[in-house]
Amino acid sequence: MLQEIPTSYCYLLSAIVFIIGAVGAITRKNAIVIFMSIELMLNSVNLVFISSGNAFASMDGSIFVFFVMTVAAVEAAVGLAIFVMLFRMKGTVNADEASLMKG
Amino acid sequence: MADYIWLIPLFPAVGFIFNGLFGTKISKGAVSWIACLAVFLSFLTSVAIFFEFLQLPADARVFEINVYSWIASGEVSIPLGFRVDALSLVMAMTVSGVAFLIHVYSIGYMEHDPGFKRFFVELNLFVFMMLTLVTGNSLIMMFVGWEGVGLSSYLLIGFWYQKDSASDAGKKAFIVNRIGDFGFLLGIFLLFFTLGSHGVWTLNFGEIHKSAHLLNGNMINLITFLFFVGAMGKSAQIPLYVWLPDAMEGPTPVSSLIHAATMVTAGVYMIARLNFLYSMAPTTMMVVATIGVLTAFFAATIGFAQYDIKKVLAYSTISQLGYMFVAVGVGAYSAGIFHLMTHAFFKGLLFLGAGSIMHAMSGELDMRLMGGLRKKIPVTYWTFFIACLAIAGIPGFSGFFSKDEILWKAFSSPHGHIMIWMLAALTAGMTAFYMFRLFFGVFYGDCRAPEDVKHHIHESPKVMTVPLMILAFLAIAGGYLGIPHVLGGANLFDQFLAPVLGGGHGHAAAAHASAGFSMVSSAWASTAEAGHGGEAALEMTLMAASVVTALIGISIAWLMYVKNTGMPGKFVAAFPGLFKVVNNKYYVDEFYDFVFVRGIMKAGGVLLKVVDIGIIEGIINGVGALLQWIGGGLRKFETGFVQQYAFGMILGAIIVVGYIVFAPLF
Amino acid sequence: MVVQIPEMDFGWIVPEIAMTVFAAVALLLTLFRKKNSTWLFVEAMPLVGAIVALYFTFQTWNGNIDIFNNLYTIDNFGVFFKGLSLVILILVTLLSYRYIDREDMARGEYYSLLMFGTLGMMIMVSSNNFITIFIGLEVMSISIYILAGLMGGNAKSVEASLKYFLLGAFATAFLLYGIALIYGTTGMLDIREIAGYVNSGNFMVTPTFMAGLALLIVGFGFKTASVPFHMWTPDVYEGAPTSITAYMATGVKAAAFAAFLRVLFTAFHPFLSGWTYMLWILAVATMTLGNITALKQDDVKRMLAYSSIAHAGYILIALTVGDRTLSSTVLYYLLVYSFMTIGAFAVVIILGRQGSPNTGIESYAGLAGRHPVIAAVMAVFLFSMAGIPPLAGFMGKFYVLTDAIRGGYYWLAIIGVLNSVVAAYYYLRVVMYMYFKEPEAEIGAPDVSIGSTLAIAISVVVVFYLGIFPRLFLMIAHTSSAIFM
Amino acid sequence: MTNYIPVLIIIIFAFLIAALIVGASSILGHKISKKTKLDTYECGMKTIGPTRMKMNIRYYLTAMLFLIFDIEVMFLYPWALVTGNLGMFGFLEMLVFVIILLVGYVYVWKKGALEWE
Repeated sequence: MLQEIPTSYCYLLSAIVFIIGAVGAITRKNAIVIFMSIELMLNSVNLVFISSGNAFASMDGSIFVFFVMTVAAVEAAVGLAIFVMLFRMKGTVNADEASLMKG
Repeated sequence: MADYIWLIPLFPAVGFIFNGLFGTKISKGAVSWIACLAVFLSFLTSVAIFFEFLQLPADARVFEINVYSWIASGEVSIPLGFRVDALSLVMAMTVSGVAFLIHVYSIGYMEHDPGFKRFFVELNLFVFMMLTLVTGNSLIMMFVGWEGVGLSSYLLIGFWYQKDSASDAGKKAFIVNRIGDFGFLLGIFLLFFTLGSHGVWTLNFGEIHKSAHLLNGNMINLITFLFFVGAMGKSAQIPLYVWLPDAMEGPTPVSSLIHAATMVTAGVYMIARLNFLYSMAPTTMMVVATIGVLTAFFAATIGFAQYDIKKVLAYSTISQLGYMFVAVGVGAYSAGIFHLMTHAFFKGLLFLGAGSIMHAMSGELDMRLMGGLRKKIPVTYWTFFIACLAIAGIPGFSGFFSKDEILWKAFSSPHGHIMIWMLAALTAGMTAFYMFRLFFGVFYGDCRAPEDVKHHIHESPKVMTVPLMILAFLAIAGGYLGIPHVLGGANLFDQFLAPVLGGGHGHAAAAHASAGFSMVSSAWASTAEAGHGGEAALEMTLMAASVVTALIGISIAWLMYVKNTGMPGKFVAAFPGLFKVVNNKYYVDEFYDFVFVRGIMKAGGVLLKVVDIGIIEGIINGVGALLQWIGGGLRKFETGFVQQYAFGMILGAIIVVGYIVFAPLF
Repeated sequence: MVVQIPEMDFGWIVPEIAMTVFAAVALLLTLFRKKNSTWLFVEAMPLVGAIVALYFTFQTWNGNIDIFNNLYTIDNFGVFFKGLSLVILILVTLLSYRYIDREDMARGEYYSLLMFGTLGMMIMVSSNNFITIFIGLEVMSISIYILAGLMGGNAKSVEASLKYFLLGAFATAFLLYGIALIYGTTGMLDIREIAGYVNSGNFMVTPTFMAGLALLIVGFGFKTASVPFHMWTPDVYEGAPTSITAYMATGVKAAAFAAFLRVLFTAFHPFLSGWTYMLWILAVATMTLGNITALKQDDVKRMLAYSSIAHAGYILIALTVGDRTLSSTVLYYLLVYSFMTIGAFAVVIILGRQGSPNTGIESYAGLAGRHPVIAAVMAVFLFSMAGIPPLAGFMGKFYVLTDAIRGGYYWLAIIGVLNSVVAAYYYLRVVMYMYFKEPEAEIGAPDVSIGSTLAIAISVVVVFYLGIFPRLFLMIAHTSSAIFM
Repeated sequence: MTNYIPVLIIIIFAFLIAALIVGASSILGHKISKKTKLDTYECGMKTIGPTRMKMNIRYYLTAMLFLIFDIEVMFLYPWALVTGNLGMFGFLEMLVFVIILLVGYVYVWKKGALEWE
């Protein structure tokens, strides 16, 4: 049979992915890419849920993942709508363009 | 009758609400008279209760009524209500009585002011809060009133908000008072929880009194000191007095009501109300007395340097408040309250007189542009004269009795000290000096006013002069409530307050004198031990001393401000000896002038600049400016760039995670 | 095997069902309404829905029961916050009527999203399981991402929406990672199971677990606008439609604090020592930074945003103390805070014009002269926020500081009092402008409507009532928070 | 190891069938060579100008809608697995879920997000 991957590896991977996502979210300029990085973070979360759910042999983890994915999808939809509004207004989806309000 | 104590604050509240809601609908006259009526009814109520009390035995003269039960926290619940006893009654009568007269006066004074109605609404609000303060039965009620008077005085000082100086003064008063209130609030918390730690959850005065023994010395000292910080703010003591002179920006009746008669005395009332705590805190009492006497002296010196008549009165108010704190600081609570009352009369009178002068001089405040008014506005002149005599402590006038009781106690009481007495007595002389400097400057000599003003100098209408006369009467008669035993009086006032404030044992005071700190006083005391005669002799001597100081002060003032203009003969007859001396040695004038005027005026001026403006305002404004500056700096972090916000969040997350994960390791 | 889903459970969630149905109906009505026929029915939906839901919510008072296999729970704590969020919904709806016409936002979407948001809050505050908490949180947040940007043509509104959305999603990721880590160490998502497990001897604290807790604090810290996760607040509050700002400042904050409180005090109370000082720091930072930055604000709406940050700080004090018996303070403070905040924003709304919000402090100059009543109520709300007796705000602050002192956090109390001194300054500044300044620019008659008048009137009354007679509601808050004992 | 035989067989068949069909079509079908047929791809848009062209907004719209409904359907799979055990009640529950989705669908429809024009 196939060898089971140790849960700790999954944690490590997820942590790496999470950090990559976080860094991406604060370095990239394009709002859509920023959002994609955030999705990346969510996926790292899913990874933890699945692996530890597997480790504890409990379904909760996978159920949670369902909801995370759904929410991610909905956020994607809302996000795209907002980006479209931003695009209509500024002609670009560069996150830095939205800085009317400060102080 | 005493069950109706709650009516006392209620009437002005009703007046406030009614005028506030329907003031715009009804005529000016209606508004003003409703306001006056409301206050007058409170006054009647308190008087009625007073007479009812006279029927009762002294120890039965306390009554409490709880209005509703207020939850301090969770399960602990505190009944809130009103308490009437000798002390709150005296306060209630003084406040409502003086307030009523000032209301009436304002009808005339504010007649042409566009904000006429608003003025009376706010006055009523103030009186309501003040009466709540003095009739409340717990620290919470007191604090509510405390904040309330602060708020309404803020509104009244800034009444002429078109003037930036006015609204700034209002703001200053509010902020400085907040600093004091901060101390007060901390004191309340501390008291509440130290008692609570002994299982007594209460803020009710009576119950605090019962369980005060649970507190240990240091704790009491701390608590009482925190309360005193609050008093500093409200009652304008060093270093928190700075707001009061500015507060003169308000209409004169306001200065008279709030900054002379009532609100500023709240601090004194609070200490008197909590006398049982203070009596257990010798350290604090020393602080109180010291601060009090320093304030009295310091303010008096500044009073020298002022030309604006309202400023002079403002500083004299501060100085007189200092006296009251000396009194309560040396444990002579009833003396403090006594002076509070008499001061309410003559200082209220002085301010109203000043208002009447302004009225005559079409708003002029600079005494250098006045003079020779005594013929033109006789009523104001005489009433003002009486007030000056009273504040100077001339025998026969109310100020004399109260001030001398304070001086005597400052000397003889175990908390007292010869130094305190000396400074206080000296201050009495200085007070006499600058008050009469003002008096002569305004009413004698030839009129230095510009022609156009000179023409329509006129006496104020009846509605203004009648209150003046009544107050003048009180300024004389008020003192006879408390004629000291040594003058064959029974000091009824002291006895009436005895159940609340202890005291009521005039003779006992001398017995304490042996415990006085200084050589001198104990020396005196040793003679005093001889018996009543010796003690009386001592008291008489001190009395004479202070009277002489006052007379000296007056005569100097007279020499400098009247002599050259030739003074009324009877005045000469008053001090023939002194007159001859001075008259024969003419250059003594210059000498006095140099020593007292130049010297002290300079000193006063310097003090005013350096301490008042330089240091204290510097600190107060400095803190504000600093915070503003920091705020401006912090704003720069809100760059408006979403990713920098995200970055901030990551940093925050790193800190939080780092702390929570690694803190256990250390 | 047959999975058992007892039908009777549905009896307990009638309020939630009602919210969903009314929201959906509002949406459909908008779709199928004739051209230029009345909006009345659509506009009635939130009020009717809220009242119906409120009625059924009160039916569930004291019905302490866990339903849907402990995914959802009906307890007084939840009922309290459901009631609060429904009342907030009513008030916000009342504010919105005229405002929506003015800024012509899409009505149907607006109201149904408001209702969905409230639904999210209701779910969030009455769930014992991270799954349901998360779902509630997201239903709430996503509705508000959209609502914030609903003033389509307005650049600020879009910007607010964008910022709130990006950062919100970002924060969600942290929250989820925290939950994931906790799940990874305990294998549980039900917070009471977790509590039981950590209290049982055979659980040893791992760094992973604590990191999970920390990330939870981060996630909730964002939703409650606590420093240093507050930076979105001023911009979003300023840019969003004012009615939505009021909704965010009250409803979202209340719901987030409710969930935060429940999680902290149920699952993580054993680790009090672990998080209390962290919250201490957060509380101080939040209060101080909020107040001090507010000093320099010239835009009232933005100033209120900072003040709402400061208020979050005060609430955090009560959390910091971490005394289960005192958690009622949080409930009471949120109650008070909601009413005075909504009132203040209501005034901001009615002073606005189409296209010119008039939120600059100079538009408040001399307001007392022109509209004494409006100035008076604004003054009431501001003084209440400044914590001046006998207004409700004073009570709230008083209880919070009391808790701090009882918990032995004297410094926290002192800092709190000092902060309220600072706060008094900038609230007072607005009052000064209203009363002691001459009007600079004529901003025209206020845009008063029956709805806003009603909302303001209710808020004023409540602010006075809660200030003078706090007993009843304090008792309610006390029984509601009894679940933690 | 033996239990991987079927997988192998499936793979082989897959390749065969694919090759068969492609080969057949290329042999049997007749060829017309046009320029458009050599374009990158044909979906109604001219492929002139830079390759990084602005996509029509409608693509985003459709993408969003697809995304949401696609994900929502995801909930049907686990339900489908156990629907037998859930019985009537489970069925009704899923019905409610679908109805709620339906409301969204109707909304999209009435808003005209589904029309291309």
